[in-house]
Amino acid sequence: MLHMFNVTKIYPNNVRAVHDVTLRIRRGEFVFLVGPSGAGKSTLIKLIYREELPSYGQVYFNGRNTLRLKGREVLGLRRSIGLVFQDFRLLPQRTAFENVALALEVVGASGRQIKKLVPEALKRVGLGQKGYCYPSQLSGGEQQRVCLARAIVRNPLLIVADEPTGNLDPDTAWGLMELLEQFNREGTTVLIATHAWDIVNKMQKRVIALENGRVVRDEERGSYGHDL
Amino acid sequence: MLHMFNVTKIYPNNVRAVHDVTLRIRRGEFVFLVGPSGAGKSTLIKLIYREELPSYGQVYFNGRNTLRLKGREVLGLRRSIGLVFQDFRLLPQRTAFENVALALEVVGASGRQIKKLVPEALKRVGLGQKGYCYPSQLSGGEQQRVCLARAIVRNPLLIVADEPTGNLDPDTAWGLMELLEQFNREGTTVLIATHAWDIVNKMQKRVIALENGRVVRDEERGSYGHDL
Amino acid sequence: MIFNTVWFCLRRTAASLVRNFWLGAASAGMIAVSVAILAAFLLVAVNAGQMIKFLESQVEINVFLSPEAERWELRDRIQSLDGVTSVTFISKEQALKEMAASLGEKADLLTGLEDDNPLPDAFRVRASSADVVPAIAREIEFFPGVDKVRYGQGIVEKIVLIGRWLNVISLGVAALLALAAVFLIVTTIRLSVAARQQEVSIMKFLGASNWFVRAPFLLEGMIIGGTGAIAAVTGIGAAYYYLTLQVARVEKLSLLWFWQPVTDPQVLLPLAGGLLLLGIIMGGLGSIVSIKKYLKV
Amino acid sequence: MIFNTVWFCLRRTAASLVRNFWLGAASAGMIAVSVAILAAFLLVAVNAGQMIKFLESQVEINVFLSPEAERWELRDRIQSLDGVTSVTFISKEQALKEMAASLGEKADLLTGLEDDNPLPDAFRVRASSADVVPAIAREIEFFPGVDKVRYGQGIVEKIVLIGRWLNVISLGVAALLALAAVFLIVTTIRLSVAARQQEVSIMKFLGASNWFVRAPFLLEGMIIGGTGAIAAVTGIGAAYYYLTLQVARVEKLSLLWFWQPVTDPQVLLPLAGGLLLLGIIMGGLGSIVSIKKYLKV
Ligand SMILES: Nc1ncnc2c1ncn2[C@@H]1O[C@H](COP(=O)(O)OP(=O)(O)OP(=O)(O)O)[C@@H](O)[C@H]1O
Ligand SMILES: Nc1ncnc2c1ncn2[C@@H]1O[C@H](COP(=O)(O)OP(=O)(O)OP(=O)(O)O)[C@@H](O)[C@H]1O
Ligand SMILES: [Mg+2]
Ligand SMILES: [Mg+2]
Repeated sequence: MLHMFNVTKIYPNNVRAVHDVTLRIRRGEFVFLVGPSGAGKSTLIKLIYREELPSYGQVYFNGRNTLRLKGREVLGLRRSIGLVFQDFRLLPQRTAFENVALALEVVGASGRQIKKLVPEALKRVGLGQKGYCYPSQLSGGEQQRVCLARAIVRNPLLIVADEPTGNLDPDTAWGLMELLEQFNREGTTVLIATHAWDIVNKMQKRVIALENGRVVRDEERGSYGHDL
Repeated sequence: MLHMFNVTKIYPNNVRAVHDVTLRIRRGEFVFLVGPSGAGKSTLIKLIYREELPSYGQVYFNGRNTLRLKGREVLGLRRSIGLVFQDFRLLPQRTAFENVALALEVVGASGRQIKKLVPEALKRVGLGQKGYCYPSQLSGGEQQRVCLARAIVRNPLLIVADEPTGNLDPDTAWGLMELLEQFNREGTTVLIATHAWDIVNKMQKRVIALENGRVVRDEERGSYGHDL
Repeated sequence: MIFNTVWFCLRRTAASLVRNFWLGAASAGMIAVSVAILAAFLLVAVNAGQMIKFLESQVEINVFLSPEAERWELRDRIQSLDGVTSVTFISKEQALKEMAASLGEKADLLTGLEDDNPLPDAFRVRASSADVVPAIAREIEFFPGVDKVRYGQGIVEKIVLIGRWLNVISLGVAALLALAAVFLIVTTIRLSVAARQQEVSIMKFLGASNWFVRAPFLLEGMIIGGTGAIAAVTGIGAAYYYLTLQVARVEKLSLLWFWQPVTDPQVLLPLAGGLLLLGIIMGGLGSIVSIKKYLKV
Repeated sequence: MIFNTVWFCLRRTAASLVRNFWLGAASAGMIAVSVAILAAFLLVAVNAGQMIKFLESQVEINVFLSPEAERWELRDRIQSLDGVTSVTFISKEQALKEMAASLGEKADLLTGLEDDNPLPDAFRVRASSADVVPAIAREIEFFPGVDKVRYGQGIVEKIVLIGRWLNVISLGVAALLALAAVFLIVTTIRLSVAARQQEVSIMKFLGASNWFVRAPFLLEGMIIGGTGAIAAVTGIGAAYYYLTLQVARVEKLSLLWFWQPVTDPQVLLPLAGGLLLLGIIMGGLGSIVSIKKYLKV
């Protein structure tokens, strides 16, 4: 499903955030992306949905080189991915409900579908009562959960979540991880960049560890690799 | 040092975020504020530095009622606090160095002091090399550390950090907690809202637990109270 | 699906207008001011043109007849010339009376001339515009029975030249003001779009097509531009209407005899329509242009 | 400490101008356009005023003398009246020649009058403005040796009235345009400050005083407003200078004899200075006003 060949990303200020990364994620996998702060996790994720373009190397999604996509094909790529941004990126002038609905609106879903799917998604992340709130009226963890609801509401092929539990208490975080695992069981591929070592260790999924932009470890049923 | 009497905060949309909270933090204490997402931790913190005003009750800082402060006294209050915001609040058009320097500029520090103190603070949070970067050029964890550097650079009486390690890997997070403990040993009062149960459990400091806006637990040498 | 998308666009436009009310109102206000200035100038130009035309139509050609002239035949010939609007016969007696009147106090100079009037009969010819006066005069000169032709040589050429200048200048100024208005409208819209750059990039990352992102901004720009233009046109229109009433009042005192305010809807309506279109099109275009660079993600 | 603060403010202003270059440039451009429109209109108004004054100065009072008048004594008396700028003696012979010239073709009407000239001697009096003409005329009328006084009654009053109207209208329009410019400047600055609302609140939470936050915005607004105004004044000034050269050229052909473009620095410099001040003050004031609501945290 996702294939990276010798991908290097050098930012305009000459920072080499991702360094010669080659990896392959197959349909239906559940993958944790770990590594210290500044290791290049977010950059790697941005390369998938084309927020950034690789300086060298190729990224294949569903067998298509994402560098060569044009026009509507880029839309197709992005529409098949459910994204949780590390910095949330909620529209400040839209309520939680409207922010989640936006993900459906852009693909042209009907008003009926929206009325059905959005409250469902909000409920699944524990925000059934907060749909009418604007982001500025939500706590940090609540905003993060709105992002997750926006990512899952389209029932995407691939969920890519960048630090989806950083502002959440352990109980809530666990709840959401279980939610993502459930999606995964139903066939969705899941890629999560995280620092939650306890969750990674306990879930025993595939773990890809980055350090200074390089893949230093890639284990099935791996652990965070951090002994506290 | 900090004293809250029957403080209640009801937001304009009728959400009761903090409910009849009474607590006292003495000079030199190190306090963790814990609780599930949406419990009211950030709201409680905003009441301290007057981003929000309490609907009922009083907040005393250094023996002065913060509700009754006016003009320059509010500045005095804010200048004696080092703040880490949950949503970072870095100025996007200033480099990391300049963001940290701003905390000194507002109190009228000299250029020489700034040139000395800012790199020191950045180094202490592990960002010695990233001073020239704009926030958009930093990873999530790096931005969070810039915030912490901005909070400690003034060597404040009270450090109030809202979720300062949410985007950090465990090693870095531990390093920063130790840094805060060191400040605390030198006399600074520290108040940290966090979800990092492992850190809370291990450090054995005072823990105040909120739930639905109420204080449900307040223990010296407490734990996160979460058995994973 | 298309229907849904259109519906979402309309809803988003409405929501955004409500939520960015002050931004939109400020923008519409700026657009109103710039369109109003343009509108006011256009009215001035149209009226100045009218005034010149009126003055030109006051230019007379005096055709002095030889005593043996065939008056009525000649009159018909002159009448049938291109550009001639009226031909009036002035008998020598009438001419002497007019001269006496113009001499006023010194009219007694002319006493005794009544019986042996040295003045000739004449036609007073008016033309549609001062432009054609010299040509007409030259033509009439060779008609049989015409003794002399006089039309204030010198003055007429001046009026024609001033009229042409005024035309060129007012076209130039109108073009400059229109450019200024376009600049103001587009920049205003650009400032208001820049404030929402993040919104655009988020939608793009969620997989929104360019038109999905653009359409509400386009509509919003058109609505803001249109609102501003309507306010301007209505305001200036009302002020102008009041002015024409005032002028009509003053005119009775013949103080402004040379100014007949233009009220012909055939002139004014296209002007108003053009300004509305300017606001709407520039508002929309400004949005599209401003948003373009943010769409490239 | 104060010194540091001032220094930081200057540095922050410079940095902000560089970093928000496009926002600032767009704002300065909008301000330039609105000030330019105002400036152009003010020049038109000043010149129209000059034109009216010139026309007024062309108004003549004809003072006809009785044969027994003490010419030179009378002349001195008239000369010493308030508002009289020149007194010219026109002998009856000269008057007759002028009349003949004005009759042109029909001058033969006057043959034979040379020996028994019925015209009186006269003074031709010019006044500083048309306003005072009627009063002067009335006064002269009662001087001994004066037979009749004529000054184109009717026309003069019209010129005076038109002049007054023009004054009122141009003051009114100038005020409206100045208001429009103020609105445009303040709104522009407001839009550009709104884009940086977050910056303000962050600084406040860090304990910045209101003036610490405000000063760079104030300076920035003044610089942007000033830059816009300078651009406008320079542009319009250059265009006007070119125009005066052109007019001087045309004037030799006496096509625009009634228009002497105003070039007096004592008139133009205060105008330019005023517009610059308008830009600077409104830019600064706009900043301060716009930022006010964001400071309340
Ligand atoms: N837009 C950018 N321009 C320049 N450098 C950047 C940019 N974004 C990130 N970097 C740099 O690239 C490196 C990797 O950043 P990235 O955001 O991928 O880290 P990360 O693994 O997500 O870290 P974190 O866990 O803190 O979020 C960092 O050193 C960062 O400073
Ligand atoms: N500005 C606001 N207006 C209205 N409601 C608000 C506002 N800010 C917070 N709330 C609500 O108040 C409650 C407490 O919010 P708060 O941000 O204090 O939670 P928190 O403990 O910091 O949570 P988290 O751990 O997720 O950051 C939440 O239910 C939230 O939705
Ligand atoms: Mg990251
Ligand atoms: Mg919080």
